[in-house]
Amino acid sequence: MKYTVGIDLGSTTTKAVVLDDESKILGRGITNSRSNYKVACDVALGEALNSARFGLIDAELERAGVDAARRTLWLEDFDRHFREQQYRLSLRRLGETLGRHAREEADARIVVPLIDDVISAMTAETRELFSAGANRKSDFFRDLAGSRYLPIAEGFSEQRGARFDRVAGLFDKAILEVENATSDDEMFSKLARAALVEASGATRELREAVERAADIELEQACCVGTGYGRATLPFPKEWIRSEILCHGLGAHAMFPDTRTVLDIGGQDTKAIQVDDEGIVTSFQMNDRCAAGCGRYLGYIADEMNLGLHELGPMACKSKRNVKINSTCTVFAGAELRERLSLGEKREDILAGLHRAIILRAMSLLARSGGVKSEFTFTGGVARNPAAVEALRKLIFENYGEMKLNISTESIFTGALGAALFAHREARKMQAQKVPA
Amino acid sequence: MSAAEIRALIEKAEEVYRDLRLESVRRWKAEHKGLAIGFMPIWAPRELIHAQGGLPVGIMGGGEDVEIIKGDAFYQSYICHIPRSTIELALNGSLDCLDGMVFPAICDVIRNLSGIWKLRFPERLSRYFDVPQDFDPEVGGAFMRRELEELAHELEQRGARKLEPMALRRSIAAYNHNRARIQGLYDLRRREPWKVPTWELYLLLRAGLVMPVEEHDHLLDQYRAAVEVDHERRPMDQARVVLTGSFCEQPPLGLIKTLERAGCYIVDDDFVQVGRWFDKPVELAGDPLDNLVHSFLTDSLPSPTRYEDSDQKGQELVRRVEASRAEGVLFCAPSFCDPALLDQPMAVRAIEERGIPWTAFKYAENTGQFQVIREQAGTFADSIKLFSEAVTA
Amino acid sequence: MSTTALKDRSQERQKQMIAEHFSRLARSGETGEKSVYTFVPGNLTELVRNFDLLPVLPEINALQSGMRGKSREYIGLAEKLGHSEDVCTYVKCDVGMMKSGNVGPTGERLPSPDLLLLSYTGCFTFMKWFELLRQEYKCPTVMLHVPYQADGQVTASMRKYIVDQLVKKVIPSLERASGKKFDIDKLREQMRASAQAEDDLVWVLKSARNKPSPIDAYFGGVYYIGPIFSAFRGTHDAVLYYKELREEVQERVELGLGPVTPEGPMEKEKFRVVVEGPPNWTSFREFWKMFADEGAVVVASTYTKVGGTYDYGFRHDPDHPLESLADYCLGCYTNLNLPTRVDVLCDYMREYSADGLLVHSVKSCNSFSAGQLVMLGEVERRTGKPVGFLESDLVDPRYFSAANIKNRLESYFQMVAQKRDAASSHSAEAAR
Amino acid sequence: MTELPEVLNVVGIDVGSSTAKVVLMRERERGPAELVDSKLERLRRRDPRKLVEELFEAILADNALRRDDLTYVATTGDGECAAFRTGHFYGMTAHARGALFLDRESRSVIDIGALHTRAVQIDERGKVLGSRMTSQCASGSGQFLENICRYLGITLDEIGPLSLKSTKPEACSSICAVLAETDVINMVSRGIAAPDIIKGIHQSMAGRYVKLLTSLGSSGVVMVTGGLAGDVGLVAAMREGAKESKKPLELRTHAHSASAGAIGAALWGAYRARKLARMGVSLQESLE
Ligand SMILES: Nc1ncnc2c1ncn2[C@@H]1O[C@H](COP(=O)(O)OP(=O)(O)O)[C@@H](O)[C@H]1O
Ligand SMILES: Nc1ncnc2c1ncn2[C@@H]1O[C@H](COP(=O)(O)OP(=O)(O)O)[C@@H](O)[C@H]1O
Ligand code: SF4
Ligand code: SF4
Ligand code: SF4
Repeated sequence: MKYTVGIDLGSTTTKAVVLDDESKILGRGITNSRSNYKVACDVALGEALNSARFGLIDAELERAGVDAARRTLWLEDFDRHFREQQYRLSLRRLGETLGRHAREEADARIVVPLIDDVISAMTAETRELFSAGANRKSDFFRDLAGSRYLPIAEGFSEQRGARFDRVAGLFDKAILEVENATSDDEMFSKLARAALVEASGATRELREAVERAADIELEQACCVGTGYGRATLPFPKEWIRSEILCHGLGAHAMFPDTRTVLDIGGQDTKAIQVDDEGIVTSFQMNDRCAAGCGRYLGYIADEMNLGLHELGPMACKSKRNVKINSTCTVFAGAELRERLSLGEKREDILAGLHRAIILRAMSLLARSGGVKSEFTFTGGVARNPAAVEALRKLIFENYGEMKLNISTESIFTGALGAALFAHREARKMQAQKVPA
Repeated sequence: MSAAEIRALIEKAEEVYRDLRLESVRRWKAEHKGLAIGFMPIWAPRELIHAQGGLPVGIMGGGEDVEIIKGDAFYQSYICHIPRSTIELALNGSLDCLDGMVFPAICDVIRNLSGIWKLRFPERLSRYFDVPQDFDPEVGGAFMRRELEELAHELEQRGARKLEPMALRRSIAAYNHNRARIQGLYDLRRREPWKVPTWELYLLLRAGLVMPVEEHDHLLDQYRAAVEVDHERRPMDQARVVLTGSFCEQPPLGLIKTLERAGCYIVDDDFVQVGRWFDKPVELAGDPLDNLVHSFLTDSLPSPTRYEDSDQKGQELVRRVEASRAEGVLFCAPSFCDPALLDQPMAVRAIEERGIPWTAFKYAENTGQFQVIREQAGTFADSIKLFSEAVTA
Repeated sequence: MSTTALKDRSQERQKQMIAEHFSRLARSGETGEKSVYTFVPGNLTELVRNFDLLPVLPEINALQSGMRGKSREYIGLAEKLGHSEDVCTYVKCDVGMMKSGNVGPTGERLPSPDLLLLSYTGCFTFMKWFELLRQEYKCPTVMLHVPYQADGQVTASMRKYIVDQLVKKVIPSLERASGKKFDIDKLREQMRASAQAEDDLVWVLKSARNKPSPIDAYFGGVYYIGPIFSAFRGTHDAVLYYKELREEVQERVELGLGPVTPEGPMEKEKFRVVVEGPPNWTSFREFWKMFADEGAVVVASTYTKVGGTYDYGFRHDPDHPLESLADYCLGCYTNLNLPTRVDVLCDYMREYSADGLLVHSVKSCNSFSAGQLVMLGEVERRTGKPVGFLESDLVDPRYFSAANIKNRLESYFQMVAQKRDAASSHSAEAAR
Repeated sequence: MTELPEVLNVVGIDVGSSTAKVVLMRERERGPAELVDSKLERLRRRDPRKLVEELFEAILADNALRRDDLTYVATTGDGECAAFRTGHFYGMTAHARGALFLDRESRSVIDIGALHTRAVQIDERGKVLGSRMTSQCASGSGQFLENICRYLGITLDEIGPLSLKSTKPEACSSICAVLAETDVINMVSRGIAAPDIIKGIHQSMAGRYVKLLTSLGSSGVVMVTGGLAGDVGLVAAMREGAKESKKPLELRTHAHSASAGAIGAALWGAYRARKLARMGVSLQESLE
């Protein structure tokens, strides 16, 4: 079957959305952006196609007469196991790569076995990490593995007199190679089968649906790129659209009545006004200073040794308003420490930081022409409940109560817009082909 | 006893300082029928407004307390902070009680702010008050007189009393008194800095921007009396410094406290200059408008915003250092403040020629972190202290 | 063929005028000619030349340093000498150039000033700039304070203030510097020449009303304003230059040609925009190319009015020479208040049938930048046309982020196109 | 009059934003002081209070000393977290003294730490004559370099040597640390080699530092202190930068550069103690 895809190559994450030929969303994929844009796009697309196949499995199950409740249940379970298999595979690769680098170390005698043990320890944790209802710090292997590798390796290093700095450095080196591995159809089948073996409750219907879905041939009709890295995207120029247009159109597709869109990504914040057809009428972006964007939260999370997922929920616990003025991404850590040493509570500081970010966004919104209903919040930071809460409050206070759209899929808004442009392009190409 | 008294006075001043919604002005307006006219930093003809039955209200931005929600929509990140917080205050209704705003000729930012006011608040009086950079009484002086008359006329059209020479003379006398009191406290601080901590003095000055002048006189008198008899305030081993550069956007209170805690006695500064703008009393005999103009042309404090006709840039700072027996200079200017920052190299040159040590840092009115500044000021004070001791030991 | 030959003529002439001027300056040590440093806005070129003094414009030197890739070094040097990162980079660029031997744009050494004529028009920083130079050169300085048009009009009081200063301060200073007497008849002659060149300049700028526009009124415009905004107003050379320029543009209009860009003649005019704010000089061509690549022509710009708003009718007046100098100073673009600046932009949008407004905001210049965001919103509200906002700096390459600006420009033009397509498909539907 | 012995044991503690440094010094009334022991440990998000306490106890234990054997415990940096201190000195005061200890000829110090960089001009007694700090933006400090290298998969120790290998440094223009990160990502995708990237960053940092020094009016011997003094690539770039600026700056480093702040604090502590003793004031009284 033919599909079109939009890829949003962001500064932090690369997102892909796959549409079928009726412009319905088939699948979404996300990965962290990396030095090699091509690889980032391929990985994201691979993920999106994997997820598209989940959609296809769902369709197959439906055809087989499985009701919605059971479908959800089965697919969720299957998804978990699928991810676990992915994680295990990556962990194996990580072990190999680390081993290779470790053998070049001066104290390889100590480091090589140490690393083996670290990986074993991490492998042993895998089951629990992916158990039902487990709270994972991130979707990305880099973060997940990193958050375990470092503490485990630190412990072992201390015991065995290895230099932790070196052992930590090995990880930074190895992870680059590991996360660049792309997935393909064959890999999907392999992982899916492995997951089916593990998923205790896998039924015959599910097994068959998986097999059938895995066999469907997917063919790309058109691909449009957008995002920070779009100028260097591995696509031809005519298939590139500005992030602004894509976010506008994507938000419009998700929420047709939206008029104002705010996107907070890793390095930039955009305030966009769209009309009733998703056409952008005005926009503003933050200036060169990246203060107060998503990356800021990233630094904070690093600093507090938390996952990005956990930041918002913790801030939501705050009862007290701590005022923070500096949103400089780099000084964030120092400010945090200073506040902590002054005896302020973590959650209160965090709440202050979130508010500070949103205040900056409020300025951009005001610059772009204010906020009109419906208001849509997109980009990675929209996944953060504390940011959403602060935004809701400030919007309501300053522009009145209105409908606020936030979707768990909002990080894909730009990619969705791009995919819709791709869909239009594909239509045009087809139309041109027909008479010939 | 007096410690508590001082605390109460300072708390009162701080309350005025933190009163961003200008409640006291609202109350004043309810009682009197005059116009409340805001003015931006450095200098404005308060005597004139006062003489026409109005209340001049100094607006020094929003400081650390106001949250910028829309203000950044008006200003790029490379422009200082004061105009954005000022516009924020205007947009959130805090300045509703003002019948007009006077924007003195300070710099291009304030100048353009006057235009924003015109675009945004067309119904309110918005007056850019151009002061001469030519100090010839017949050229610049004549121009300034015309500007003052124009302002008086505009106030009158907005319902203020007509400007009468007698009334103006009385107002000039009132402000002469007030300036003398402030100057008195500055002199006292210069002699015995432990008696008048700068952060207290600063709050008193800020209060004077909003209070009617007579009320402010009273506050200053009470404070003066209280510190004179407070023997608990003892001298400490601190470095005496002149602080300069903060004539427009004001530093957060925390910054001033940080400097003092880091071991500096600030013995001269350029905070809230309007209260000390003329270093001699304005002449009372003769035409009061001409007298005001004359004082402006010849007796004003030097400021980076004024053209220096002679080639004496920086000498004034040297004079201030010597007069206050300071051991060093702190250049403490708002980020992106062209007047302050462009003046600095010239001032530095002058003091370096005299071997006066200095250090420099920048702030914004809402700076919340003083760690760096504390380090810097602390080191500065350390180096003065450690070695002045070394000499005596 | 003929057009390129013609194009060369005015450009060649300008080049030659500049070269001659700078070599005269360079030789002034031997010839004994005296020089006066002054600023573009509110420059009193006729008056300076009335005393046979040679004008030097540090702003032009600074921008030339930017174009020649020298500014990074100069600014760096000034910052090393204690100048803040935050302040106007023209000043720092000039200070750096002076400290590096005062070698001007043509590679020849500039003489030290015999007089600093501080025309304080439209910018506060000018005052600091010459205070700094005065400290270096220890030469006489004369201040001409031009009041701000805060209420959007020139009053008799302002005019009188300026004329008083001219008579009491400026002219005597020039007399002292040159050792010559002021010659009012000569001034009238000069002003006649000024007015003639001004007529032709205005004609050229207004030619952008044509579709396609034969000129780019921003990137090309900065060349056209060169002679009249700097050392040549009121000279015979300037008259000839503008006459030739006018003829060349006339020919392009007749042939229906668009402007010439760094990449050659523009093929198709896709977007017509008005630009507010000065250009970036360190990446001038790159910046221009970003517009040209999108098929965007700037049909009107405010920057080309910093040295006089001639298109609004002002001309130097031989019958009232000093008063007209006063009015000239008062009328420079950055001396206009924000409401007037908004009016000007709205006029331009209409007069030049522009698709939108782009504001290029530079970090250096508070005089231009403070308030531009409000202007932007106001123009959008009044004209309903799409507006865009770009940020960089005049001559500090550290603040020109090509990727960032390109991103914004692309997004902007895609937005304009999308809006236009939507509008045309609506009207097509309506027709059906 | 409280008599003090000829030899004093003093401890200096420097708590930075990334690293805690503790030194033990032996100071002599007549004769040069001596660095007895030094400990340096990255905070790595540990509680600085606890870490400092541990390091302090460790240094005492390793040298068979008790707390009572110490005349002065001086802190600097965020040293307020050491509750057991005798007194505190501000960062640049301490680095100035430390630099002088490491090299008697030092007339300027540039302390490059994780977040801030400060340049100090000193006289032969260690008196601070003038000082400068980098502005707001943190793009020129250790933390930033660390982030970049983490991204490139390079460990701290490798940074310097790698940078020295560069043949064609790639200029890094971004002023902001965050945007510089993206610049670097772009460089990698353009196939620029790691040494050239690092050297480019080193050059841009070095440019800022040299500017800081020259704007201070420094000349002569400059001691590089702080953690980044250990980065040979950066120091090399600074030397090149100094040469280019045609200023007579001679940059030096020392194996104990990173501990300069702690060393200086300890020595000032001893100085205070002796002076107070001479004036007949006991340390205890002076603290009141
Ligand atoms: N699950 C999550 N919870 C909270 N915040 C998140 C989450 N995922 C991403 N973010 C935030 O979103 C940012 C990235 O947003 P994104 O839109 O992907 O940026 P870009 O388009 O620049 O790559 C991160 O820096 C992070 O702050
Ligand atoms: N060999 C090295 N090469 C590069 N950077 C180093 C090296 N050693 C330490 N650093 C850096 O020095 C910094 C710590 O310096 P330090 O002066 O202790 O800072 P602080 O006092 O702020 O904690 C860290 O950011 C670390 O990355
Ligand atoms: S380092 Fe901080 S202040 Fe500097 S540009 Fe980046 S985010 Fe802004
Ligand atoms: S702080 Fe400086 S730049 Fe800002 S408005 Fe005041 S004088 Fe102007
Ligand atoms: S601030 Fe603007 S007008 Fe003034 S000197 Fe600088 S660039 Fe020129």
